[in-house]
Amino acid sequence: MDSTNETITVTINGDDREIPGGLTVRGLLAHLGLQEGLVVVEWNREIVRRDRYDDVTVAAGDSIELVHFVGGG
Amino acid sequence: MDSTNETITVTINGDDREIPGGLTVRGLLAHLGLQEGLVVVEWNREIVRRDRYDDVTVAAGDSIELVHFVGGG
Amino acid sequence: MDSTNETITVTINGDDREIPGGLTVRGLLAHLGLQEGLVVVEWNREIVRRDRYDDVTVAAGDSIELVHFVGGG
Amino acid sequence: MDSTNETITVTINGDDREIPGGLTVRGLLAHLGLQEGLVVVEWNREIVRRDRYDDVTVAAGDSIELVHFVGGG
Amino acid sequence: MANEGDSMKLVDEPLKIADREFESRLILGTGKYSDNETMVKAITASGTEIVTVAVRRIDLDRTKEEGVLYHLNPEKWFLLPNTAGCYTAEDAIRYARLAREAGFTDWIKLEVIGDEATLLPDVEGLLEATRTLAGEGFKVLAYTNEDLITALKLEEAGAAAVMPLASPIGSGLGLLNPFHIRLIKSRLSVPVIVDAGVGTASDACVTMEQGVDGILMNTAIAAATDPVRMALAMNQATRAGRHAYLAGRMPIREQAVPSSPSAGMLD
Amino acid sequence: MANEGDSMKLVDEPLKIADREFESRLILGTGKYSDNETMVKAITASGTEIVTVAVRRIDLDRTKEEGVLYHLNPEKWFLLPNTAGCYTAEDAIRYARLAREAGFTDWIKLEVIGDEATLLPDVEGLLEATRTLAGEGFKVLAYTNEDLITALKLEEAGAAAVMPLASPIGSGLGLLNPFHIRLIKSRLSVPVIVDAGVGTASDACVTMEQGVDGILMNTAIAAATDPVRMALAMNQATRAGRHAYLAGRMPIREQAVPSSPSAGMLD
Amino acid sequence: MANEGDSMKLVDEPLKIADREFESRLILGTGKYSDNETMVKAITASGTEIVTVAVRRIDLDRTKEEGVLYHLNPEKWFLLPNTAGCYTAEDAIRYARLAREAGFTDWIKLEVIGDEATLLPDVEGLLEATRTLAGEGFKVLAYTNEDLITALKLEEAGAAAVMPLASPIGSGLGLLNPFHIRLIKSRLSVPVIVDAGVGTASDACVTMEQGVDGILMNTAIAAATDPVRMALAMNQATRAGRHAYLAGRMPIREQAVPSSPSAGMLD
Amino acid sequence: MANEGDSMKLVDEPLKIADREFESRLILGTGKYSDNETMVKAITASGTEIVTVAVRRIDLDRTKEEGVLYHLNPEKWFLLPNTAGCYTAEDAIRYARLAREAGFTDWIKLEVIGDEATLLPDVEGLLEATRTLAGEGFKVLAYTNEDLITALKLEEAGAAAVMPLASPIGSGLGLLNPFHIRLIKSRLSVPVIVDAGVGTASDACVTMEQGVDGILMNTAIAAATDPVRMALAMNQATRAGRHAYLAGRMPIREQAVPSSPSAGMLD
Repeated sequence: MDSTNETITVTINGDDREIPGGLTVRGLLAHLGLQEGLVVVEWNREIVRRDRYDDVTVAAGDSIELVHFVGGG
Repeated sequence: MDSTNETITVTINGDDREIPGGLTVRGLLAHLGLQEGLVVVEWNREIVRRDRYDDVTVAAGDSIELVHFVGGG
Repeated sequence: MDSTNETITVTINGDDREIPGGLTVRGLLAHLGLQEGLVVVEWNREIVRRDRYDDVTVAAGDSIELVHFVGGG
Repeated sequence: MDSTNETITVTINGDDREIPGGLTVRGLLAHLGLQEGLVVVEWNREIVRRDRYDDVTVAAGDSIELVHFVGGG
Repeated sequence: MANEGDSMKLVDEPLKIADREFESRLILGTGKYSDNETMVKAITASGTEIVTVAVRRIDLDRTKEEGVLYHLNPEKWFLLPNTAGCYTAEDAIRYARLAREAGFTDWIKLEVIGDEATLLPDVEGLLEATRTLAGEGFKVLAYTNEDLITALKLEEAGAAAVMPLASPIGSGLGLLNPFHIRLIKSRLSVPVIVDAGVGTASDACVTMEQGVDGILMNTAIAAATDPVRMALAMNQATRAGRHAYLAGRMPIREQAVPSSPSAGMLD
Repeated sequence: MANEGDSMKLVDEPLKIADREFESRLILGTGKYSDNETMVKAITASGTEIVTVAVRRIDLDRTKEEGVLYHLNPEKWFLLPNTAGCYTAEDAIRYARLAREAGFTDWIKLEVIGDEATLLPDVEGLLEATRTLAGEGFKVLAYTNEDLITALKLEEAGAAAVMPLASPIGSGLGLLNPFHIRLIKSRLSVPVIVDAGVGTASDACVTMEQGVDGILMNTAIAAATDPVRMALAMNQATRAGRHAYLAGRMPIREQAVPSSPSAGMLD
Repeated sequence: MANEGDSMKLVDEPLKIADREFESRLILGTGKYSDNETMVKAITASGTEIVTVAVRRIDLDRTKEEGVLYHLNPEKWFLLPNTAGCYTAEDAIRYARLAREAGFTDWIKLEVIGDEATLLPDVEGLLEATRTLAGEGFKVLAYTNEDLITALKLEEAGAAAVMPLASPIGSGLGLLNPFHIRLIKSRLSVPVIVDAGVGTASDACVTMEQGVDGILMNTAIAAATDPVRMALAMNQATRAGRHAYLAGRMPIREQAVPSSPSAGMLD
Repeated sequence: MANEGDSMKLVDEPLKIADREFESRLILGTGKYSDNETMVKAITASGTEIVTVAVRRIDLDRTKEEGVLYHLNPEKWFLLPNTAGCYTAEDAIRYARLAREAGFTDWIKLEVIGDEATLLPDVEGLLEATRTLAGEGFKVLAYTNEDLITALKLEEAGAAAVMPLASPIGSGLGLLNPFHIRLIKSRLSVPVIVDAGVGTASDACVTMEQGVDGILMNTAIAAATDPVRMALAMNQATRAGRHAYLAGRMPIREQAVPSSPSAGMLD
């Protein structure tokens, strides 16, 4: 019933990564050291609004895209 | 059983025309003095092959298009 | 010895004009009401420097060109 | 009175050449194996007409240009 | 003429479209001529083997002479019907089927027009009609714009030839966009035939120099002061541009190079 | 070919220069060919009647085969000597007199070059040499730049033809300044023959469409990958441009005009 | 400078797109700069108020400095996200939604690419994505080709601006087809902003002289030897072309007209 | 404006002619304006430091206001007299001497016209007058055609600047021959200032991109619908073209290159 000590494997930006279990999206960003204001989160192909960062918990096998703005024409 | 004496009204190339009743497509072309080889017949939006000119009889209210090739680029 | 009362005929800018006899170039410009600084004087095909306006006296039959700058490209 | 046995030096097309003395222009062309019809002769800067090939004798120190047509645009 | 005699030896592969081969790379429209005699003379002078025709209603009240078949011998020229005047895929398909029924050919010069003022193609409708007609066995020659992507899709949709415009129909503006035409030619396998916009002989010549397979024109000849002479000019210009393309032009240099030898000058 | 047959009927007045007339409006230089056989084949394919030659020293140490007369039959082509390589009026006059002495002609294609890098003419020297040579009875064909004023002075100086350049000799840049060429043609009575700079067939075609009387070229053919085919292309392009000029091109419109009738569409 | 002081008085209506107004008619891309400092200097010199950005994955293994927001102040420049790199409507829609989620804007510069070699748009996909995104309230600025018909459909599909290309992205070929750009501008109500292909200042100037509402460029500045100076050149050229368009150019005459009076000459 | 502020930092060496230096590279004629107020406003908006004036007879019967000095302050703009309307070296020399006598300058914009219809220069007369006037200490700015050889001779004759035309005076045809203008610039040491023919801002911009030192224009501004706005456009376009030349344009590629990164796309 308490899996938060274990690590799980998720796909982030195309690569498999080990992260602690039970992280919310907000927790994940903190874990990755990313500044919330500058990132957009897609979780299993669904965009996660900032106001839902605490509602969504990342589970093993989830696919997550973390994107931002880069120079482009 | 013999209505060929009466005339009927059909739409040919957009204009209403009186033609003898009971005409086949071949009969119609002859009636109009058109040379079969140079005309294509559309009968109620359906193309009539030359080998069916005798099978199709024109009825009142039918819509007929008689087209040919003209100069164009 | 005193011919200044008489008028003489000179050609100015292509037209024959009656002017008082005995005028110097400076006198001519004054007579014509022209501002010295804005005019260049050609007297019988010879340019008259400003410092010679008093030295040159206009005689009958002289040909004089009075030119200035106008808009041009 | 007979110098034809000796050779003389003339400039032909910019190069000094030894040729037999006493040659006429016609003789020179023959000596050089050139076909008269295809060459134009300039002798000491003066053009030699074909009808004068026998009249002009080449002397030591003469400068001769022998030209023809080549491909050109 | 001596020179044309020579040209006979300078072989070029024929223009292959679908199952047919043609010696001439020039295709002529038959519209807008002052009279039929001038039309036939111009077509003859042009050396073309293919002429386009339109499908229209017979005018039952006028002389029957109006049909183009009274003037053009289908034995002598291959008649290519078009769908000019059609603004939807549905209309163009209807006209194409009627044209095939005339019994001359299952080829169709497909036009799906998007705008009356410019007669530019509606590429969505064009692609739809091409798919349908190619599926019905038509040989589709598709009139399109200079867009490579559409050209690639037309080929994929089964077009027998792709016909990008040089400039708008009847404008005479010439080849506005040689780069895009070259681009299309470099990427397609089916023949690329530039259609519409050519105004004078040098337009035809420079168009063929891009390496395309052929040109279709109508107004440039029909609206010239002397259509027959202009037809001959277009005949020669099309061949000239093709030969120049095959011959491989000299390199361009921003400096001069003498044509006569520098050696052998006098002192 | 049927079409060339037709061209026979489309007569054009001959090109008249001084006392001679020519059917072809294309003049070829004979320099820079890889070999003489290719040169002769290309000249033949071009349909030209006039070829230019240069005056140079005989190389006494080499085979005598180098002379162009060993390869070109003066009965078949009119040989037009040039003064290429001359940088002063005096030099050009000297070469012209030598050329005349060869006995073929008193015509001279007069070049007085002003700069080695560009081979552009020195118009002061050119005018001087033209006056002198015309005075000696030469028929002077003067190679000049696009300047109308110089062209008018050349005519006044007695030039038999004025030959403005399209672009620098051997550059292949084509007709850089059609406006000035048209201007020169519109003001001169003697023939205007565009000389130098043409790079490919469409350059020749568009040049003739300006209404000039002829074109002279060399490198565009000699330096093409296939000179013989390019010569044919130039032959056709020159005729095409001439016919297009005579035929009167259609007006240019910045809008479309249909080639097929708008009447007679189906419901 | 005196002259710019004057320009202040020469008012032009602002560039209006959707609900926003801009003084500058130049939009800059932020890609391909050697370094971020040069990018910011160039953007500043250009006088632009809008810069485009791309949506990409964060590189979790590299410094976080890569994000463009570390260098560009969104208070100072309006950030316009694009869907560069998307080859289907579905992809473009996905990127557009992610871009909006960043919280800066619901504007999107929509690109649906049809071919990797030319980066030309797929107009079918573009129209589909425009309909969907406009329906979701996006302000769509659609990158398209020179086709009027597609431009008209984009407007009808709800595009806030239509962005035809001058020539392929990054090519620097300049305005290949001024006629078609003028045509599009003459028929649309929404702003027309020419996107891609401009290579140097005169390209920007002549583009604005066609009457379009603005220009977007990236490579012409980023790939110049001195990007900051080229950015200033583009700033001035865009204003110059706009002012020239508004001022109404002199008529073109194929003859000379003196600038100085003919009267008052001496004898 | 921020951007112009930046331009202040982007220094360019001044335009040096003879013993003077100028910040602006644009020279304006003062002819053909509807009224003097518009003229002064346009000159001001153009940012020019040099204006040309013509030498003409005073009209003794009309108001004395006609002189341009009543409207242009010689303290504010450098007055450059011209010899417009002169058809011989002798006339031009006479006008130049009269102009110098006005006491403002010993500079002269030298025109020796060869033809009334085209106002093209007579280069023989031009060279003669240049030699004479340079010998008398005049600073000669010589209006000439696009001929490199004449330009080289003018420099040798002592011209302080050489002014080839873009196209005929007052024609508005723009830069007909960029290649020859580039050629002249590449070979001369004295400043090359393109004179005459510019019609709109992009003409000025593309002319400066050839690397020339400056431009002189008159009709393009005076005959615009809004001369003051066009003057500003020319001011900006001239600066833009100069900066673009100095900045070094991107290479032209006949292929596309993305402006946004290809890495970091989503799955």
